[in-house]
Amino acid sequence: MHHEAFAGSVRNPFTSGRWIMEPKPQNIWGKSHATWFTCMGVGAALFLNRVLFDLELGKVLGITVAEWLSLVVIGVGGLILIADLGKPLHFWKAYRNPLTSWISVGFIADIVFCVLAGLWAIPSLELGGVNALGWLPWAGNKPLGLLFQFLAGTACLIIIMYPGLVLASSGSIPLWNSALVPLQYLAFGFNSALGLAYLSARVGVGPIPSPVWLPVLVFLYGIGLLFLLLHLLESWYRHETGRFSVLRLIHGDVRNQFVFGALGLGVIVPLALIIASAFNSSSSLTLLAITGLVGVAGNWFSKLAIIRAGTYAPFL
Amino acid sequence: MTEVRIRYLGLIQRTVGKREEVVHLPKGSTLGDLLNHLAAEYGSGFEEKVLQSGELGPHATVLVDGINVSRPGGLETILEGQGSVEIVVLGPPPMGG
Amino acid sequence: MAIQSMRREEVVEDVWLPTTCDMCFNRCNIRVRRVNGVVVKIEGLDAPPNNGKTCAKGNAAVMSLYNPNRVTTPLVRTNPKKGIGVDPGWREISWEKAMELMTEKVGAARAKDPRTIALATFDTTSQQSLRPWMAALGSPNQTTISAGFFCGNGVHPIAFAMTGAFDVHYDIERCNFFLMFGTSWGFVNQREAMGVAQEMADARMRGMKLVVVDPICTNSASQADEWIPIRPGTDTAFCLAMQHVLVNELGLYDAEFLRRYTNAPYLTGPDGHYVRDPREGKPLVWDARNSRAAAFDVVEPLDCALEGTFQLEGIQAKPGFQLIKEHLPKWTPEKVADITTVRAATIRRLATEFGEAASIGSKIILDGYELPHRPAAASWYRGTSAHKHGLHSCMSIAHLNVLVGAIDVPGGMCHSGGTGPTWGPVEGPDGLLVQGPGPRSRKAPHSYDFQVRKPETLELVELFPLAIYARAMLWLGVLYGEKFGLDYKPEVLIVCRSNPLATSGDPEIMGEAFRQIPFIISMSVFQDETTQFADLLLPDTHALERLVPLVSKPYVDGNSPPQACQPVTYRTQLPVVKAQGQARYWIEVLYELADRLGFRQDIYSILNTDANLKGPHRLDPERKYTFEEIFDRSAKSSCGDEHGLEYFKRVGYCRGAKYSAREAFPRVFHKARVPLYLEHFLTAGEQVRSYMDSRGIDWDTSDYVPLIHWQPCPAASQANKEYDLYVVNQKLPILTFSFTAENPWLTEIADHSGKVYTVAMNSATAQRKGINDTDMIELETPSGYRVQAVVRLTQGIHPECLSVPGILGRRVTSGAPRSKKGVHYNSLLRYDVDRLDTVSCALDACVKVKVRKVKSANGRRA
Amino acid sequence: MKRWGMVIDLARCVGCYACTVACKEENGTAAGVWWAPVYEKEVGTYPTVKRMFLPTLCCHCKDAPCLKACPTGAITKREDGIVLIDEDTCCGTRACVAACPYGAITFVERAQGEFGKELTPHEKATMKMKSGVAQKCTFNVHRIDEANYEPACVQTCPTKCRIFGDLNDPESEVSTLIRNRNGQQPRAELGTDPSVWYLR
Repeated sequence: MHHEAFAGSVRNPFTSGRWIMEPKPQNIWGKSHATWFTCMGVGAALFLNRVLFDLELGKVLGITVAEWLSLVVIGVGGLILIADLGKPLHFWKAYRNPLTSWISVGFIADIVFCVLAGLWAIPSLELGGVNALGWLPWAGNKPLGLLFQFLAGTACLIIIMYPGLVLASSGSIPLWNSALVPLQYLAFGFNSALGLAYLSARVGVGPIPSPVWLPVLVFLYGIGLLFLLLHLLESWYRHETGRFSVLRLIHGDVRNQFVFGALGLGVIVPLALIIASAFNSSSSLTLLAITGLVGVAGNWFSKLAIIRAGTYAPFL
Repeated sequence: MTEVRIRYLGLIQRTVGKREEVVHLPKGSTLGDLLNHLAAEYGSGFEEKVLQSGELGPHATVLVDGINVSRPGGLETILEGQGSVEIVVLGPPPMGG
Repeated sequence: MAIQSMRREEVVEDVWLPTTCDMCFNRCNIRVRRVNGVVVKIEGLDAPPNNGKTCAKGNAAVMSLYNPNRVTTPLVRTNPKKGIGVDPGWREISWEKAMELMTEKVGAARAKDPRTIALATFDTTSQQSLRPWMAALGSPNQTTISAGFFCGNGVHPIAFAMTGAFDVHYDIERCNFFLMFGTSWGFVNQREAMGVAQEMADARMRGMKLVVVDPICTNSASQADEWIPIRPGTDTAFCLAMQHVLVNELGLYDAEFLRRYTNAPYLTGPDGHYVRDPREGKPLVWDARNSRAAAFDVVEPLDCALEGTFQLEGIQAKPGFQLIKEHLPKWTPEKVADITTVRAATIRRLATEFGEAASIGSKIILDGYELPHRPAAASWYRGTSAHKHGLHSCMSIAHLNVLVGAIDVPGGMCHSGGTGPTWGPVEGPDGLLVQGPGPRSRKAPHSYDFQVRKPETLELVELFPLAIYARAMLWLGVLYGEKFGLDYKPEVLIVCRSNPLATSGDPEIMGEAFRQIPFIISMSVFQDETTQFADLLLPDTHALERLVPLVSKPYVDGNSPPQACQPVTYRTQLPVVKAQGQARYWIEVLYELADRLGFRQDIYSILNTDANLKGPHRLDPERKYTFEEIFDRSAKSSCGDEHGLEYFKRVGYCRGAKYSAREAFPRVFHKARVPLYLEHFLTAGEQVRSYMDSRGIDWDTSDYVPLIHWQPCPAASQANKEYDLYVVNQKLPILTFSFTAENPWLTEIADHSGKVYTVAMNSATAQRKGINDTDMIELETPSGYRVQAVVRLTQGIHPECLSVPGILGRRVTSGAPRSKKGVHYNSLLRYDVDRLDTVSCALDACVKVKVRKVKSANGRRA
Repeated sequence: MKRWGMVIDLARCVGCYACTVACKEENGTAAGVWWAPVYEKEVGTYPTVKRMFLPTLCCHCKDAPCLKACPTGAITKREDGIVLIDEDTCCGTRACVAACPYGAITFVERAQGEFGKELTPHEKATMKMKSGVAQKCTFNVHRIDEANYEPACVQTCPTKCRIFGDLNDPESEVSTLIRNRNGQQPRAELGTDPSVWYLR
């Protein structure tokens, strides 16, 4: 839009740009949201895989790589979130509206996870081969430990989904306003997390996941693809502005992020690599490791594309 | 004889080349007589600014002994002795775009 | 109310002060909230003419007041070279030095010949105080060159001829069918902006049908029942066709009105002039009852023949109306359709609806008077006036009202209160209407018994007997004065609060004329194109910082007329905050100059008569008064002793008498007739022609004819077909006066609207030319002027037109954000005699351009 | 209990932007921040075309999505239906901006004056210079509470196309207009129940 914009200092999708009643592309959320959304998803999925399916991805200083990663990634995601706020120092107030605000719910879940997962990890810490804190009452699978795992795990479920739910709950933007968004986040969270297992095996940190996981991985990517396509169809048929967003996704200003990023890196390339790996036993692990990397990138693009393509419907 | 002290104000000053003067007219003369007398003396310039087709011109205002007589029939005003006449001529009204 | 941003204890002062707005010429009554010495809010005062309302501009005045880039010190020029964009090399000087320089220059010129001093301003609020100054100075050259090239040229002469007032008002309160040609009257624009906006909205909701004829789907067209896109400069043809349908096809006209109140029955001879009775020289009419010719004022009106051919002493005489009837078939809807691009059926339908809506013969009772009720009116303004043949165009519209008898009667076109409650037009020469008694200072130039004279004014108005001003000739007066018989050249030009270089046509030629003037004094709030030509630039006060020494005379003041049957208010401008920097109110500066030059006493004496100062309130020429004292006396003289300065400081305005129905709709209360057959055009033309011939000047007198005809504008007969698109200019509610381009609130909205700093083009036309929305295009005029702009495609414009709003694309400003954006329409216009309407002296704002795509929206060069 | 609301009569609006500027002047918003913009909409094709003008402001919804989306509880609704943002509590997630279907909320990342850094006296006196928070129309709650005075946008409208009043009073002008001219709420299908109604 040719326009002497104040967009740098002021953001309102309707009043920046031309004052004409037409679909208004949102201009409030972007890369940093895609990034912390992704972090939350991948981190939480890693932890769930760890506690549910013992996908530990190896150990460092006695603590599983899965735990390390999930804590770090979710922590970083949280920091990015805070850095992106208009008033970062006020971030702590975000717990106040959990009954209706998904951000509030997510914020609480983040805290719960970081505290409990953190506490639970500490007992397994080994420095110089010495496990000094093994005696702690919530170590490993002691009853209290199980409780911590359960609570942190539940928090993770929320953490994977809530960014999607934030989008899904805004009726103002038809593209976002869909249950398929959190579902995508679920699928992409887990396929990225699982992919990382192969990566850590390839770099020699973790064990090679058992073959049973391969069909699971295929399934996760498949379902991710399915959700994406259903989402397009749904917005196309449900709302005029949804259609406008879809057009932006498939051959508009968001095409590259969506077609090459979300669909390409997010689904097609990984599936191709997995199939390739099946026929190429010698370098299959490498191919799957690459899948892990590419998948995470695609995961990020899938979020960025949907956020970017979000468009407000004309209200009169 | 009637003695009239005339004061010229505004654009007319340049036409008559003076600010004021005294004119003597036969008794019972009217303002019209005076203005025609002056028109005869000062020529078309005076007539254009003050008189128009036997009426006061659009931008001329005349006061006789301080009373504005710029109305239809104003020229019939009789000039008393020792009277004073003020002739004010303004430019066209500066109105409108 | 709290100031949201302040704690209560921080507020040491919180007052509302009354004054009048100055963001356009309507001067609404406002109140200004001042907190701790700072203006925080402006609102309308609940009094006429704006009834509590303020427009976007009025609200935004505070951003002009506090513009940090204002001129705040006297500046003198050091660079002798003058031009737009040429740095004058300003040097700060003291006010005393500035006054001395001014006294020297003006004094010298005055001693030589006061007429060599010209003053230009469009500060309508100050004009009353200025006129006595000009007169005492001895110069007739007070002009509003800023405007006057395009705007009222085709409006005021007709208003005077039809109603005796300076302008017209339309009684939309009682109107059922309203036609608008090239105007946005009633849409927070133009005259009576606020009051009429309300009336218009009410009328539309009541069901008044509104039809807007305009090349652009303006704000008014957008809310109209019908928008009729028309090719620019063809309104005359359109209206003649409507007249033809009314007169020759439907016989739908007010015959009684024509007989009683127009010159339609006057007999005319083969030479086109009236046939007069040999003794008194009065025009004759044909007395049908006694089948004889007799003077118009002795025959019972209803016996006058409108049609027929009569033999009198050897000559064939016809009533004017007969000639019109015979003339109109040249303009049938079918013939006119090709000229206007409006379908014949549409023209025919509109004519029928108009004629029927007028409900000829119907009556209405108001204030106990039984008056004709003609609830149909046709209105016009700049759009039809700013053309080579503008006066014919406007007259053809006015005549629609005359034909159905909708003049000065309820529901029709009425006087705008030209001369006060004792108002009454009187019979002038040949029984035709002229302005009646009332404050003489506002008396219109005679419309009939004029004679062309050797010019004395710089704008050569003497050569335009039918116009009320000739501002567009000023540059000719300056450049080629003696060619036209002007016996002096300008020495000093004083420009106050106006920017002619941007607001008149063709800045290059204006600049050329300005360079001819030895000394230019400019008093301005902002730097602009014109101040760059000044030798002395003085900081003027913002309207919220000044006290205007005379109370406005609402009845007689052409620029703030009362609305029909509405009460009026006497107003002024009172200071709300103290002047920024060393700014001084320019009138105050001029009065001090008069003091130094020794003609202050004359000003006082003239004020006594011109401002009707009464009894004890008259000024003693030997004394010196402050503006407060002068205002107090002026207010008390006009509004009564209890309404002096103190009252105005408290209340801000004083209500005047309300128009009675008799005053608002005077038509049936007097006998003066309005011209339908334009015999006086013929006489005027003969005089103009003989004068121009005597000076060997080739002058177009083709419009000095008694029957209205359509002729194409020069642009329309453009030979080179490459130049295929007209560019039209449009007024916007948010931008009036060039300085509003310096107001960041208004320009931010302009920017967001996405269609102010751009050129509008019809989508179909764009498709034909391979141009897309927001492409960068270049317009080129036949004279070679080029300008680039972003194009916006729309369905709301005639396919042969581009539109450019306002006075934008400024080249010199004080540097407020966005103040230079946009396209400067007047730069597209060429400025020569062929483009002047030699009757009304309007400059033809009708130009064709060729368009070239420069860069497509996605940035690719074409 | 009152429920303040506004009726906007699109048939009367002529697109003059008086309301837009009056609002800015009253609330001293920063450059680029507009609480009551007027949008346009071109309807139809040449020559049967119209430009519609759509004055807007915060709809003060009964079931306000912004209030729901705000994680800090900075957005509250008064008993009289006026929805307000507490700028001291707001932490700037922009969740409210995302949630509002009416573009009524502006996130002020960096507030600045119309002439840049240097503020005019008017801006110094009136401008809320908070940066990093969300802002919106308040129905001029300060005018209503302290002077029982209609909002600036309503007060200034030359064609009286903005009408302010109590939606809970069936006899009020707003209620009557909504009834008689079957007023419509913007994006009514979302069930936010706005307090701003439009008449065509």
